[in-house]
Amino acid sequence: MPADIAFAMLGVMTIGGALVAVGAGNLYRAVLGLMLCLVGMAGLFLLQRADFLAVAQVLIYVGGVAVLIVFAVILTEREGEPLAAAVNPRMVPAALILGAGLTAVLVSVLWRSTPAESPVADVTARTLAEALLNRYLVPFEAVSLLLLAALVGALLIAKEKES
Amino acid sequence: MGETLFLDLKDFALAVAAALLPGGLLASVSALISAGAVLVVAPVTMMFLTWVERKGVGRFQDRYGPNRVGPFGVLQPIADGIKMILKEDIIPDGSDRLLHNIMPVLAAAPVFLLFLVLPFGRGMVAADLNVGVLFFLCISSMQSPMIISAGLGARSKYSVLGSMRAVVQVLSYEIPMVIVIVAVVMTAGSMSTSEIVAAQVRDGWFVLTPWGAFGFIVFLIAATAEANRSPFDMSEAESELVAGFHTEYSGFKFALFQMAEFLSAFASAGLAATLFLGGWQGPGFLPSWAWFGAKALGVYFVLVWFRATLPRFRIDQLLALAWKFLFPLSLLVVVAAAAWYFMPLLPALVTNLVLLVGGYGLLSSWILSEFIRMNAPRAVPDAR
Amino acid sequence: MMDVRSFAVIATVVFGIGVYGALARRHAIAVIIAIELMLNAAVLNFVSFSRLAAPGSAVSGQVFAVFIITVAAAEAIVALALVLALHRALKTARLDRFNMLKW
Amino acid sequence: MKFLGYHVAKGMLVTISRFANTYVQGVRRTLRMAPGSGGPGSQGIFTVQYPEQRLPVPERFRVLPVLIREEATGKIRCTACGICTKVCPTQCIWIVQAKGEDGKTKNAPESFCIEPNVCMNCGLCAEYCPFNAIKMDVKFELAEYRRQEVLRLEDLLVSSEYYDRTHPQATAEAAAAAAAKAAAKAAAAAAPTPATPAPGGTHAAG
Repeated sequence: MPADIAFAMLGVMTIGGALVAVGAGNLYRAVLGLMLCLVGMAGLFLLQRADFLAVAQVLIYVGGVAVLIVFAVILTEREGEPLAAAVNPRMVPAALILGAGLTAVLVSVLWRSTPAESPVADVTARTLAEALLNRYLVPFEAVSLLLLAALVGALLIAKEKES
Repeated sequence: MGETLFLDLKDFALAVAAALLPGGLLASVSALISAGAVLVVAPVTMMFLTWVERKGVGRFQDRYGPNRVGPFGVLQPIADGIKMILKEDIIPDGSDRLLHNIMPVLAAAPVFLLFLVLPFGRGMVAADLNVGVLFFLCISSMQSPMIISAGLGARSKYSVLGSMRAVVQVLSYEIPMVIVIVAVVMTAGSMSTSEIVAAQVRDGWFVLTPWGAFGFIVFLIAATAEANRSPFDMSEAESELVAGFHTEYSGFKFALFQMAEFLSAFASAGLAATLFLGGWQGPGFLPSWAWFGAKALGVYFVLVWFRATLPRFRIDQLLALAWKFLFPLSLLVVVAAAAWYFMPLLPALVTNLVLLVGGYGLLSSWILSEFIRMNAPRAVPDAR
Repeated sequence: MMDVRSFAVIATVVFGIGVYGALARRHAIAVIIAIELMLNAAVLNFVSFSRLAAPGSAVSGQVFAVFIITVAAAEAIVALALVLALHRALKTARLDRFNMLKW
Repeated sequence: MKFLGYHVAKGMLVTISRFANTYVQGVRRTLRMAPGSGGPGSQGIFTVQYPEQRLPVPERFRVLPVLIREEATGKIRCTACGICTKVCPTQCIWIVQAKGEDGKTKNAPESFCIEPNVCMNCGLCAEYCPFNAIKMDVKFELAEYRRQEVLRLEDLLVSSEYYDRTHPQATAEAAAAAAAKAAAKAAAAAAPTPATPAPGGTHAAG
């Protein structure tokens, strides 16, 4: 039972956070909603015994990406340009139909399926590390290269041109 | 003062619960007892720490420190708490009320989670996660969004500047800290705190190896910076930024920030004791939890000692120290740890000493010349 | 209640919300936030469906999740850098103002 | 030394030795049963535990002005000349001259008010007073539960005996000056020609 209660709370937290993230007029609040959603999702990972992923999620997203977004918000904030009413009214109906329709279709498909729950061994950090460094070594290295490229590229793009 | 005092207490509570409740809830009750112990112990620890800090800094400055309330001033934290609660709660005009009100709570709450993974004694860890150390890092990195939101919510220049500095500092110092922890995790072969302690029972304390000694120093400096403590208290530099990100907070909200700060500093001290000083192990005349407490308090005392001795850094020096000195040094520590792990003793010792002492010498002469360059008077551009 | 299906439903709902946000929001950073939501929904799906996999390859789902988180972080960095560069050029970060083909 | 941390370590050794020394000195003091702490300049803790222990107040410490009443005669020295009101930089002194029954002014104050919140404790009034009637007090514990309002004549009056007690050095100097003057006068009376013009009787001994 406690796991179910936790699941319900985390589900509410995740979806509520996501709603705040796309609904809030103030961008700071949107980032806060994103953080809430991400923390809730980390909790959902924990419920599925994916400890490492949960922790990595919080470490990277809440500690890194969310702060980065806040910095970007501060840097692009302008006096006189209201952050509120940030929704493009012409796009709202289309976006609503697409988002709601997609969700409805996927949920209905999911609801009809009958997944066979087959218990699997817990994935600990150790097994994950072994998989990453043996079977998935090439993608792992590719991702590290991608990170380096992204870092250098982001620096180049964001750097102020010397006039 | 038995070795298993606290475990016995918990077993007793569990037995009472088993008699009163249906059996299915027992696991939850056990978890609740552990969590409750953390929730009770942490604020008491915080009170004690403020007292230790003030008494210690007082002695460093040739004075008594608080000695009015209670014998040796031990009740001073309670008096402070009452004062904090009774103070007027000020919400500045133009602040974001939602952020302003929830941020103290959100900043203080994760700090309690830090104590979940610390092994306070033999078998005394509230949640023995297999990613314990990473969990600790992830919780402590959750402070930076809280700090920046608290600063932005107030809409005060001092708060914004202080919070931005704090975040930059926390992010910069997290990197050497994580890399040094990687060395420990590599050697111990696990991220679980209890297994790291077990590895030190087997192999001896990590601080006694050359790489461990250097790693301990790097960790200590990074932890000091990460806890925003003097001499790295840029984010709340009184002389420049009033109080940094919590300038606009008063009363109990301020107390919550204060508590978060003290507790995370103490948790860092506890992590240092766990990772490098052998955790709860020690000669048997004291129970294991007393050893852990003594080591953690010892590390905390070093933080107080730093605070009483060193003047504050400038923000550019602070970042230069992190990126140009601690970061390469921590990489060297990782290499040295690998050498220690794979080589026989004598070559390992030689490799370690060459790597660490040589690297330290080179890096320190470089960073010192950088500091001198940073302090050189700049050429004033022509006004024309 | 706690089978794979319910996790997948949550992931789907979050994904839908992300789709709405990515299409409807006007501020570039808000769109990035919505994209992060969608990526995270995918991560949640990978994690929950990996529990169904054959015992030998249960770890694959989590490995993919790790890759997604990493790539998403890289993507966020580059996207925010682009937003900053655009903001420097056009003095705004609203997407409907980016209506020039070159500058 | 070109090593980062060398001077840091040196400084930390200095502070930890100070830290340890407070305990060493504390034990020494306890063994010698000396109460409290040493004064400034001594080793170890030299905190003065203020309300219980006090440092002697220096005589030239000046807080608020007081008016002096002669202990022997009960007469107020002040003649309401008004010099102090003129020299007061913050203009916090207010004097009304007394009038007799016949409507003539007397050389005594009817009321003498000082606004303590305005007074900046400069002591010019005491310097300028030709009759030594106004002096600076050394009493500094002025905290009260209510905001202090204007000090009136009855609040300001202290006996000359009190002043002599709190300012022994000034009293002794004044007495010595008076004695010297008396001796000079006696010498002048003995001598055929007056050597010095008689100064105004400003330095009356208390």
